[in-house]
Amino acid sequence: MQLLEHQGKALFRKYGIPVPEGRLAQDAEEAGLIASSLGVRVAVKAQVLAGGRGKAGGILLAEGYEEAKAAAAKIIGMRIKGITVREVLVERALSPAEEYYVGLTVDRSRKAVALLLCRSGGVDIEEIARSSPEAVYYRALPPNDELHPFKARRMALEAGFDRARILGIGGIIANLYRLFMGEAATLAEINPLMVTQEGKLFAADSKMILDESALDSTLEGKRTLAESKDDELERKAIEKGLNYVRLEGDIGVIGNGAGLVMATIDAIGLNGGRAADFLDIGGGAKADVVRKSLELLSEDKNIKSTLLNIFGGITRCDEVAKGILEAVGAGSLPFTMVVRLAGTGEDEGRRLLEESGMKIAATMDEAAQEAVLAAKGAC
Amino acid sequence: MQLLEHQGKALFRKYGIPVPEGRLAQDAEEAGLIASSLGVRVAVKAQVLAGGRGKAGGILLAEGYEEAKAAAAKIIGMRIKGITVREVLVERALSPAEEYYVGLTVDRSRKAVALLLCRSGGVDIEEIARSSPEAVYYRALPPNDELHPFKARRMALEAGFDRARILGIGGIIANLYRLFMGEAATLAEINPLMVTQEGKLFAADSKMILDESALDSTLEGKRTLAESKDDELERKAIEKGLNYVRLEGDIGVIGNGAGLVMATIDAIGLNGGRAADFLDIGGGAKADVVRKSLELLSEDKNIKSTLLNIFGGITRCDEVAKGILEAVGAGSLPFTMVVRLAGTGEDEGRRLLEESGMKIAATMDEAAQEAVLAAKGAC
Amino acid sequence: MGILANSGTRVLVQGITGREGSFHALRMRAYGTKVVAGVTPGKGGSDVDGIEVYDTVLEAMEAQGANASCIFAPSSSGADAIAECIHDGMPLIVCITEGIPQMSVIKALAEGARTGWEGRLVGPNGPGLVTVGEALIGISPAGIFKKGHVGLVSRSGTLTYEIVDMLSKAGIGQTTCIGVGGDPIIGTTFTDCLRLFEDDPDTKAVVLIGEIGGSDEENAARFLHEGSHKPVIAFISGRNAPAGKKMGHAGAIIYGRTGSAQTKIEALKDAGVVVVDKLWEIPGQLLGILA
Amino acid sequence: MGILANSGTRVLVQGITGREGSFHALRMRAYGTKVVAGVTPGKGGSDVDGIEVYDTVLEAMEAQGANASCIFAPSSSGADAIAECIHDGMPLIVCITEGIPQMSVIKALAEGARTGWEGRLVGPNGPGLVTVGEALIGISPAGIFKKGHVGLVSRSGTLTYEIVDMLSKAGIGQTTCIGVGGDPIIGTTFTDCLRLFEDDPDTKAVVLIGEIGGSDEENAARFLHEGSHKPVIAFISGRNAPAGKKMGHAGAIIYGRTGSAQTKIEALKDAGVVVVDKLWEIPGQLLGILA
Repeated sequence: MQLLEHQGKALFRKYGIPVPEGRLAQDAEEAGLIASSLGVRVAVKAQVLAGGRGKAGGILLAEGYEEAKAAAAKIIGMRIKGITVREVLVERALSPAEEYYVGLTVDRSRKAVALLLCRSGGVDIEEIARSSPEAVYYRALPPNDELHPFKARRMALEAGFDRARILGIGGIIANLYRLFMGEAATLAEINPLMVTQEGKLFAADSKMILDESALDSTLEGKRTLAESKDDELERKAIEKGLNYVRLEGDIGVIGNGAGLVMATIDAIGLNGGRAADFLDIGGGAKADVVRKSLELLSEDKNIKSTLLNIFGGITRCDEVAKGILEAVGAGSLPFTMVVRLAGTGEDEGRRLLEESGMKIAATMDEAAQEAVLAAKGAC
Repeated sequence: MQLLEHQGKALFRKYGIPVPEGRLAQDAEEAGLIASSLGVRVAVKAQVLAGGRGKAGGILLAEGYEEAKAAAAKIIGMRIKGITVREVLVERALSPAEEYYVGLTVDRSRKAVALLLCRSGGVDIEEIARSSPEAVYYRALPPNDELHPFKARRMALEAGFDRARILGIGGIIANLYRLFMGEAATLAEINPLMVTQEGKLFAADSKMILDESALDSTLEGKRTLAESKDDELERKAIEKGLNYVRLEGDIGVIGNGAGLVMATIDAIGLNGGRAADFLDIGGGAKADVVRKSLELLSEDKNIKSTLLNIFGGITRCDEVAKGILEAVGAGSLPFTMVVRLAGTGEDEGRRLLEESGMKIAATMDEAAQEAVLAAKGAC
Repeated sequence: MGILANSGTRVLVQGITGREGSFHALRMRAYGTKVVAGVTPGKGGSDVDGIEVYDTVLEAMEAQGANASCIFAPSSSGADAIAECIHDGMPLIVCITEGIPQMSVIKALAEGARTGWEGRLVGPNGPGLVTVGEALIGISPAGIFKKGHVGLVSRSGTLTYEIVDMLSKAGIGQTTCIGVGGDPIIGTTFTDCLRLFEDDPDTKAVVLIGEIGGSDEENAARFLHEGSHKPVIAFISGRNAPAGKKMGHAGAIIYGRTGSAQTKIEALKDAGVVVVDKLWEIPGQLLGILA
Repeated sequence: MGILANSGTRVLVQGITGREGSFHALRMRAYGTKVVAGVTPGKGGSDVDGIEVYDTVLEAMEAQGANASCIFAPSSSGADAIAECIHDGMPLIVCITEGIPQMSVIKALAEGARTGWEGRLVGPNGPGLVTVGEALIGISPAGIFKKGHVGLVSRSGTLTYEIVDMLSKAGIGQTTCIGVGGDPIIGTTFTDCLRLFEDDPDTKAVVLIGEIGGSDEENAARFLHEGSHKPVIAFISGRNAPAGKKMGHAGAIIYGRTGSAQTKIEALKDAGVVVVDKLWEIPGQLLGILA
């Protein structure tokens, strides 16, 4: 679950990492009031989960009520990489003397927590990592409950950070580690970690991803997860307990198992089509999951045909067939259905669907071809 | 910082330890309403930090609005070991099939976390520990961030707990350990851990002490600490930042260093008097701390004389003398002052006090005798 | 032969009294797997269709000589089940459970490394493994496998079944098929499996089914670059998946030019691997190699 | 002679640029202690009245051969300062800082045990120690000490000064006086100190100043029970303190019949220790013993 900048900064505050003074505004008026109560030059920042906000005009500087209100009015409602901005963070603007990069992430290959430090923070960190990898300090940390500040200070020294700032930086790294472990993060970045002209340290931006498996499986956890989604259908999917990601094509895809769904999307691509989504019903899904999945896709107006691809292991093809019939029975689907069934319960499933006049594709390749043809025919 | 039962149970809930359904009531009416909304037999329990509540009549069983209201009316306002009951916890009454004891504490000698388990929980656990120590299972745990449930289950088996319940009990022990480490506890007891007739597990009581050094030194932490004190003056002391404990005698005691203060209290005892408090101004205290300390003791109407005993190391006797004079200047003190000064700044301190007509005792013993005499004379 | 498990493997099933655990324990036994014990804390002394249940892994190992465990636990206790096996020195752990927090798995493996555990974890969040005709550990549908000389290793469950089914229908049998698991943090990697297949005389060729994300495929390619090896045919799914926004700079820095379908395919091709574009090309390619 | 520190001890002061740190560093040096370095992260390269300051303990040890550290850190970073010393193998750590969470100290000591650290921590929350005429490490007022043959170990700072002052005024000099610290979890215990005094030829008798709570005095009594030892005179403060409500059953179970002034006094008397009722009886008793 990726967090918005202001959500990440709330966690920073909780763990003692200094962030610039500021508050979230839902509209231009509120943004103006925050700016005037802060009484200093502010940055008005779009809260969306898209990179390159700054270049897209999603971050503006302002001073005083009128300027901040105008800036927020420009930003709220703006679309950045397809996402509409609904909120802005209004916070004290800083004058950086230096910008560092501090990041923690799960290193899949080493099965460890990776600490990354770089003297040159800001947007170009990836470019630096590519062009001069020796400029990025890497350290695999054991998964303990604590990283002592003294160790963090030594790492900061090894990374070439300013010696005069290592007390503060060491504390920030140690606190970021506490946050990482305490909140079950898989990514926690401060970029940039700003040293102001006065020598003070601030986390000027946050990028945080939490491990969804570690969220309590309570309603609360689910709601937070849903709120983190910019897309309306993705939010609905979480409420229905479906594993769904919206894509940009016109062919709906449903399958059992992430690998099979991705392979199905690829098969559509190889046949000249584009998938409208990724929807994995998982293992052992019952009829109602299939019905709910088809109902969800019915709400995507872009979809012209839908390919349902099942290889039954624990999942039974007859259950899937029942789910399809339930969805069709509840109201006609707004797209052409292409079904491919194989494995456990295949015969019974085919029988059920063929009785109701539905055609079953013989192979995955054939199914993909049919779905692409159907989508093109519907244009 | 010791927590009340309901505060401890709130932490239990936070860490997934099952507690009986219930809520806190400030008056009899509210207690009745809680009981009727629960719709079952309830226990109405005095919320005070004193042992032996049950024997003192601080826990009553009731069913329905009227009975619970009556029970709460009896308990609220009652004095248990000198503390007035202000609140009651109203919660579902349980029918125990078995009662276990589960406790975690800091083991000072072994410098470890000690886990204690006993098949016979309830009030008589200390008696059992004395008469048949082999009935208490002890395990020193390394101070890790986690105790795996599987290990906790094996310990529960070794302690002779019912095999059929170890899944639940192991989870509770593991969660209690998470709580102990996560909330910086020095004691966390579930006594009894109740197995109901239906085989369900509940923490029927809580006893928790948190390490005051680990509370954030924020106002929030201080307020929580202050709220945990039953005594009005102890709450005030925390707000003033003074290290004060109220005792039951009539001779005020102020000193620098816990050992010296305790020795001063003992010297008063040896001379036939009783101390009214323990007040340690710590090392290097300035005049204002001394003034605040005397002001605090002025509010204790039991105090007839006060002995201020200082051995100056980092603390300077002249600063202490200034503090005394400030307190005297601000209004006459309601008790006789006996002062003993030695060590750093002794000469200057004596001079300041003698100029203002105050007498200085020559030794600690003499000072104690004078304070006892003064208190007796004031009767 | 085959790798990881064979007819001598004595399997215990953790979570055997649950719905999934009991269902699959009996299916495994029906396949011929030696399912010697079950573990469900608090249910020790009972049995599941004759399979004795114990309270702890240690008891099951001591009483029944279990040397492999198949974990069917709720996601909240999956990490604990793995930790218990590691603590007791279980040689092979196959974890089916999904939804285990990544850090719990990292911690359990780190604890294993610290205490000198020399076993192997397959998964979590995978279908398990099958050494055809000898042992099925996990949830794979038994009917699709056919004994033969191709090893298979995959990050995906259903995609594996899909391919195994194709192979068997094309007359191409398998030695061992392993689903390494779909989670970011897994125990046994592609490289580990390739190494084991290299030493298995029965395996003549290996099918590797990768997908986007992480760098396990690139790591495997690096291993295959060193010295000669058995022929490998690979398929990478996810070419049409949107670029992951999740990795952040830290991911990009660590993994560098890895993680996309393109980098994986290039790395494998550079290492001499035949990478097919279409799933259904695998049997034909294998027939050419095995001929 | 004396124990723990002597004229050869090379002290570094952690937190030397703070108000307390600089004040006491200079007082220690004025006493004759070899204060060879200071550590304040971020202040490396500066100096405090000629004492060079380093960013890390390791740098100070390497550059100046420091073999003891005196910690003046805020309570929030005291545990970190101890952990840094243990990590770098510091032989003697004297921690003055108070308010360090108990679990942080337990963790630091456990880490030391795990990594084979063979040094010693005195404190936290104590006044430090003085080997009279050789080295003062900590915050004790220098003027009260007098060189002689009595060792002193105490849980309380000011009470120690009180007694040392009495002894010196009575003409009884000291070898080493140690405040072990007032916290529930401390590094060096009464027993540790008694063991060291036993091996110090200059120490002829030991004064032990205990107080209620814990079982360190009872543990010391148990040690003194074993074999013969130098004469010990003890005083226990807190007889008139109210019974601690804080321990709970767990405390009562672990410590059993320990913790009260009465149990401590009895245990020490049983071990042949002279326990005085009044503080001011100590010099008289000592004169009897030393005569």
